[in-house]
Amino acid sequence: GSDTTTTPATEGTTGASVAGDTTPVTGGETTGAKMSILFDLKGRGDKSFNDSAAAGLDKGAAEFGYDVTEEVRQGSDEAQLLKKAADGGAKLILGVGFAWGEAMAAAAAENPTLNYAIVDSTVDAPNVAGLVFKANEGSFLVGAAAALKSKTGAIGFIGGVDIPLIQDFFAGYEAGAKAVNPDIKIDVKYISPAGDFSGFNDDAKARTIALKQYEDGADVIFHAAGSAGNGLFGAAKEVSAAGNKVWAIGVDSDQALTAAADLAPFILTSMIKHVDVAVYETMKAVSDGTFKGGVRVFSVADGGLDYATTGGNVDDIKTQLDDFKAKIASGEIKVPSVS
Amino acid sequence: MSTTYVDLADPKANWWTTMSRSRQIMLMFFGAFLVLSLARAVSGENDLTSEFTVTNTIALTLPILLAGLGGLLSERAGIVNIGLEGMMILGTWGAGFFGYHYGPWGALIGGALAGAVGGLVHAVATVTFGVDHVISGTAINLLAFGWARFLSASLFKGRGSGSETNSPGFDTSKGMPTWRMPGFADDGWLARIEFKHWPIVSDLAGISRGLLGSWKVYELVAVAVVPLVAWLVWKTKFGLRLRSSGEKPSAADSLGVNVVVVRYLAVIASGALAGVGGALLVLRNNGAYSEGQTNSRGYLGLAALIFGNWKPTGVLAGATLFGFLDTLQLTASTAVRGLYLLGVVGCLIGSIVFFRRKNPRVGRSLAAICAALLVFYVSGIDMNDDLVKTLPYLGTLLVLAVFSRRLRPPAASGQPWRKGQIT
Amino acid sequence: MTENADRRAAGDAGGPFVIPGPHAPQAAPYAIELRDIVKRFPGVVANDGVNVAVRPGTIHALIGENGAGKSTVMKILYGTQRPDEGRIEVNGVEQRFKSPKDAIAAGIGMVFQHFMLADNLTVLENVILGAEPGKGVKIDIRTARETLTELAAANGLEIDPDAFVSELGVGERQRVEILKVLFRGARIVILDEPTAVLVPQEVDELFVTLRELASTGVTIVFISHKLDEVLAIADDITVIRKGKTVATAIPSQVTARDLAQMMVGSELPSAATRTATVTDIATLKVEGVTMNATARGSRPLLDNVSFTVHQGEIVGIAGIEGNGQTELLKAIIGIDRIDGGSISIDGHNLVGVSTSDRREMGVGYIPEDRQREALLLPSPLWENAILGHQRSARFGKGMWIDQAAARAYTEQIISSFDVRTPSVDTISLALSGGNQQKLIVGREMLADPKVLVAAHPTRGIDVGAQAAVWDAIRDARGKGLALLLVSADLEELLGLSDTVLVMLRGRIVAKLDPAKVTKSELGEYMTGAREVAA
Amino acid sequence: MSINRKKVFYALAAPLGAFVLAVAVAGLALLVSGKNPFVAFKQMVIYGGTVDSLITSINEALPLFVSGVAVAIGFRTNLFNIGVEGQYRLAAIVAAVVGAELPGPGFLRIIMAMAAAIIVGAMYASIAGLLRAYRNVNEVIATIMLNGVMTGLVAVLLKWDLIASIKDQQLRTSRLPKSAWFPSVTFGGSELYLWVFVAIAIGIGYHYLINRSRFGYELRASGINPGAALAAGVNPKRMIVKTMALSGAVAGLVGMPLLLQRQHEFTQQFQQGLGFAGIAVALVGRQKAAGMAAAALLFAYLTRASQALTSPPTRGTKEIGTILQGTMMLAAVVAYEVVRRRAEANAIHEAAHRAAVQFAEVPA
Ligand SMILES: Nc1ncnc2c1ncn2[C@@H]1O[C@H](COP(=O)(O)OP(=O)(O)OP(=O)(O)O)[C@@H](O)[C@H]1O
Ligand SMILES: Nc1ncnc2c1ncn2[C@@H]1O[C@H](COP(=O)(O)OP(=O)(O)OP(=O)(O)O)[C@@H](O)[C@H]1O
Ligand SMILES: [Mg+2]
Ligand SMILES: [Mg+2]
Repeated sequence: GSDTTTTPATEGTTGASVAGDTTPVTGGETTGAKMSILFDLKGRGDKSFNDSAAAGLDKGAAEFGYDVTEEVRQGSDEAQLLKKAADGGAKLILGVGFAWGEAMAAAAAENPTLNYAIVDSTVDAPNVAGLVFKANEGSFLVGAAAALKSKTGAIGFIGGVDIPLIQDFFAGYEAGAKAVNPDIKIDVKYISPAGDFSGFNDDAKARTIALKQYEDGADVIFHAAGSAGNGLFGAAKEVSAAGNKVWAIGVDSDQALTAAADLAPFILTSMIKHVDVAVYETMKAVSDGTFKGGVRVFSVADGGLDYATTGGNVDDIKTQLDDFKAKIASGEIKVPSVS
Repeated sequence: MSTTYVDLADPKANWWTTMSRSRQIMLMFFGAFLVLSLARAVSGENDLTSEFTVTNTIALTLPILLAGLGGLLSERAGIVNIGLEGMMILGTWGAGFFGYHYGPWGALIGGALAGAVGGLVHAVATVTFGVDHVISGTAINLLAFGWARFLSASLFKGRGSGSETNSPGFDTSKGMPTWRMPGFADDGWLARIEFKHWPIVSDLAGISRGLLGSWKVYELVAVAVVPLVAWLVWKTKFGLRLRSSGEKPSAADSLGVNVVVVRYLAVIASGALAGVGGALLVLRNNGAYSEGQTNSRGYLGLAALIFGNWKPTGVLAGATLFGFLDTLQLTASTAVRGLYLLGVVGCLIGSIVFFRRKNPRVGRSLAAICAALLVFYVSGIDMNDDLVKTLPYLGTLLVLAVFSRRLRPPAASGQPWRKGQIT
Repeated sequence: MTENADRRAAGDAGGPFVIPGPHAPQAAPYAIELRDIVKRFPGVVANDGVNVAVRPGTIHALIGENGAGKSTVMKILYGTQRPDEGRIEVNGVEQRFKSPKDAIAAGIGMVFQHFMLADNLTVLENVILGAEPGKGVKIDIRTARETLTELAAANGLEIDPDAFVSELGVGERQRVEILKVLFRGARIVILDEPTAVLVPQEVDELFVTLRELASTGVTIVFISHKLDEVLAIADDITVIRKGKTVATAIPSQVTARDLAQMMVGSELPSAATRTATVTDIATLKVEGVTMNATARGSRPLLDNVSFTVHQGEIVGIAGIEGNGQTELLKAIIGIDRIDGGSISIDGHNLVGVSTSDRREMGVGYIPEDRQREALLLPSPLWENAILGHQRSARFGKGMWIDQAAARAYTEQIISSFDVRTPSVDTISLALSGGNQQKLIVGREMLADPKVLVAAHPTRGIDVGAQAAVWDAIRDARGKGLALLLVSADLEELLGLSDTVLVMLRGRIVAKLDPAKVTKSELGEYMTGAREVAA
Repeated sequence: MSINRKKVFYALAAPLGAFVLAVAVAGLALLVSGKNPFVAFKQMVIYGGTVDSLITSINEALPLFVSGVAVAIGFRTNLFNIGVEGQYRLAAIVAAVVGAELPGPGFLRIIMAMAAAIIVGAMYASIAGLLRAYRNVNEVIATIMLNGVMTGLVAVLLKWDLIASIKDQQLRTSRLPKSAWFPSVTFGGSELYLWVFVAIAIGIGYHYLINRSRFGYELRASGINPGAALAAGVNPKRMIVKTMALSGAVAGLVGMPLLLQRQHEFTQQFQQGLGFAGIAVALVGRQKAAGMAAAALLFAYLTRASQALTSPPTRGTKEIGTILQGTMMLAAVVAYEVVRRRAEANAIHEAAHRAAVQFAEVPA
């Protein structure tokens, strides 16, 4: 039935068209090559992973004039969407997220002339570029920041789902913190178990875990929990409001920029995974004709991972952090990883 | 297709069944408290009864509770509401939208309104068109998801931090005061008593601090719904008509009661309550709607409703049990060890009860579970964290299995009925 | 009125059974006047020109076969259904009721054929529903209770206002129904087969109440299949056949036999069976059977019950509902577990034998609540006809059901027991209650049971069809059937049984010879007024 | 003649009405969001009409259909198995391990994997059945809770290094050997899963078991009227356990087309939500085998066709697919009811007409 309030709907009509057009598109009179971007669950608007990819996409599309088709996977349709992309004549097909891996392996074999790329995974085929990030390295930096900023000697970590990808964030975070303070106490908790992805959405649970970790003495918490991380920010604000200044650390993109205005001040920094850079560079490579298959690792060394400075909260420890950054880039520090 | 719940067990009379209801409830609370206190004292897992646990239990309980109470209104009027999840999703969306424009109170009211729209659709389908209640509810769950994202793309994207899956956030504390009880909220004398960890006394201190310490006003509103629903359904004229519509609509109809109107109101109110449950999720966290936020809490509300035998206090008990176990699971994995002890005590009591009821088969199996748990506890093996996460589910199931009761849903709930029909 | 209706009325006026009725011109308007009511349902014309005129302050009986259209016309009068044609006048004023609300406002109250009570609400709640006393939104429960208690006392309808309806026996439920009507101050009361489920004492009590009501000026319309009751209570009688009013009568001028003839055009059958076929072969033996109390009750449901039913014997059980008859039947068929004693068939102890095995041993069962225990209402008749025999070799091979055999069996039931139905594929919900009952009786009788335990086999069946059922029972008895018969119809019980047992509070308190006991004596045993060792 | 035409009209009116209503609602939504609904629908029809789309719809309908059957079995005896979700996932991971790790030729592995799925599904569902029958725990709660427990169990299994390992950053079981992949045929470049024959067999089996067998008769009887079934010798407790086990056994097969034809392994990413989708399929298909097949195909088709809406100019309106599904579900049942009432009124009207005609023929 027509079950939604009409006020917002009508009110939104104008807003919608404006909003819709703000994305530097892509369709219409572009002259460039066709490409398909295949987002992870939820697509644009997750304020983290997908949005980061979207940023790179928008920049690249504007610059190189791609005619972009966007898809969002729903958990069962990966193979179909890949096929649709190929049938649509896309020259570059870019999957955001490891979940595209299996289907892409098959699709790439079927269409050896097309260029494929996948973020966060690798596919063993000559026409697929695996764009992987050493998330552990970026996490190392924010781990160090957390330890440097912590007054209590205790920090926390909230993972969305207990899977290797997220465990890798923790591995780096822990190493970074211990590099600063070997005696630091780290609380770690995953929201949902492997196979149950609700942990990336359930901000109520994230909030509860955060409150507990703050209660137990942690004063900085890093999350790798998608949009559930908002629960952490809410908790940080709540605890701080009660007179106990604490910090949260964002993930994937600079969350101080995307969070609501009343929450941004509690975000110490964010571990930035420059998916935008990876996407942009891949688009550039295809445009230049320099695209290659194989694994492309983004690391701290090449600027694929970084920490955010918005708000100036880490200005005082910038030198230490940049020192770590240099050591990681030079290989002097080897950041542990689960995979 | 309609679902009816049929009674099978027929427990024989005993001291418990012959006791008055209010005494049963008091005794149950007291018993639960004693057992918890004992388990805490022996295991040393102070989180079992800490102020922190209680406060967070409330936060995790309320959304489920409201969904459950919404379900109660609807099912008491004879309409099965499996669309609670969808109405809750609409509630989160409405809270996100109205909260952004009108602040926290707007969120609360907006959540109710959006949920009510879901209720209205359900009412039109089931009451006017006689659609199977489960079909309609399932369709609403689908529709709510689709519309929420569809509307977000139009109304949220491009505004502040809004997007297809998130609303732009708003400040949830603006104009929404927190009520604090002096001596409870702060680290006063009660807190000192709590931290002494004396048996019973400290537990009492911790629990009362958690219960009375501090409340957001919207939480108070939510809690007030329990007595309100109880009063409405059992003490008012409308309530009697509502219950009779769920028990025997033809009888109500034959006495001139407008069953159609009653059911419409009940189902719309049901959606509104579920919507408020969704609004609480928004208000409690970060002031933003976000897709997937409800995470099946509507279904859990339905479970709490059945657990609570279609009664407000029962729904409260069911939601609280789940909220409590969920809190422990999230915040105190080690306290789960304390729960083993709780299980030991529970099974022990259960087995004694069953032996006395001359049902030694169940009694023996409970005693065996009790022994096994005890061995497990003493051996100090730590529980796998993945299994700890299943605690709320397993715990609820266990409580139901041990204390299974004679559940009695409203007799006409889920049955098709049309005006003028005599059966 | 339409031309058709006029012609119909004219055509029927010349029927054979016109007996001078109360239609003499009178000054005061009729309390109710229904003229040429027509009501159609898909495939059925339920009312096809019903005319009823009821004088104020009288008891007016409405009689007719199953499916004649009595309930329908009364539902129209009460506003639950709307007539397709015709005119309703109440106290001389034409009325068009849109819903019962309008009828209630016009002072009409109705007690439906099947109880219209919410089991899980209290008596008080059921009574005040829709007319709750109290200012504002809250119910003034104190006032309500007082009003009800007074009303009950004034009309001899004592009842516990706070009891749940689910705990009440049928007699008490009937009282609640009447209280509901009186609570709304109805001056016109419709009672649709109120006595079908009552035992004689309860019927007498009800009649006292009705006469009192009528004496205070209340007008009563009363539907019943029991013609002697009708003659006993009614001031006037209207007879309906196939949706039309065919006659009116006054009791002093007609006999039950006359009435039956007007209704169905056949003789009033009798239940008498005097040729004994009893053998000395014990088929069903019940020894010392005990069943403990449930959660709420305090006395055992069955208390040391013993008796034997021989091959070719009919043992009747008399008793007011709720004295253990139901439990006894359920224990024999194996639905309820017994806590002591034994039940055996042909010497085989039934302990631990499942219901389905008992069925296969040849035990048939006609339960007392047909809709709850004997029918699959939304299923076609042929599926209903094999219920309870679904595992019998007669209806299939191996794991499959033989639909053809099931249909043939259904046809057989339909023709032997005169089940009025369009086809074997009609759903049983669409059958009138009496026809549903015939189907059930037929399916159990035609399966050639060795033992049949039956509760109220002819409840709600009209006089014509009753005869067929009784004949079938006699035939089966002649062929060696052992029948345990529970019936509230004492005439049937005394007429069919070889032995009558009386049950009271879970015990057998008397064993009587039906030839030597009268109905009123039996009634005294049933209420415990008279006691004799069994 | 006129009656026949009327019959045809009534038979077609409901589905047509539902379709029109759903399209109207979706069109309105599109309009509100500033998109041209006609363009959108055209995109959907063109994209949905390709051979590839049709074959994909069939493939995707398979798990939906099986899930619908599993739910329907419960409904037939008035049990609401909301736990198909948990049953199929648990069954799928065990089947994946059995199929990949046990020795034997390919076809035997396929059989063993499916058998394992059936057994696991049946056992897991039986827990709810037993609790319901013997502890009076409502099956709705029990299965909701068991779904929650399942997530933990699957996680434990996924992390157990004997049966799963990390590859490409994902926890996954070993891959089934190629010989144990269920065969498929290719049409116009698209693979049609031959598992469709298993699904057809399940549908036929369901139909005959429920409608023709003694067991099915008893199952339906206890669903329609437990009291009557009891009096007819059906043990309701045992029937509950049996029905839940049967429902779970079928539920176990839900994941098989995915495992045997698409993924060939169980990963942390294994498709979710099929159990809930099955509820919709069972209800819209009215628990009839053919009806559920049609419903499953429709749902799969709508999902597929709405993917067209990710391309310009109607980009970003893909949720129309979900809205269409939900609206169609409601509209279908509403339309059936409306048409039923119309037909009924019509029948009364005709009866009255016939009566009048008859009467006129009889001289007074
Ligand atoms: N709602 C309905 N839908 C279809 N047919 C109906 C409906 N109500 C009544 N009928 C039909 O109308 C006819 C008259 O039914 P009604 O209930 O008035 O009979 P009755 O005289 O009360 O019979 P009984 O003595 O069995 O109570 C029956 O053939 C019945 O099948
Ligand atoms: N859904 C239905 N479809 C068809 N006919 C129906 C339906 N519901 C009721 N009826 C008809 O309505 C009639 C009236 O119902 P009611 O309960 O008064 O039965 P009755 O005929 O009076 O039964 P009894 O024989 O017990 O006196 C029934 O006879 C039945 O034929
Ligand atoms: Mg009747
Ligand atoms: Mg009748």
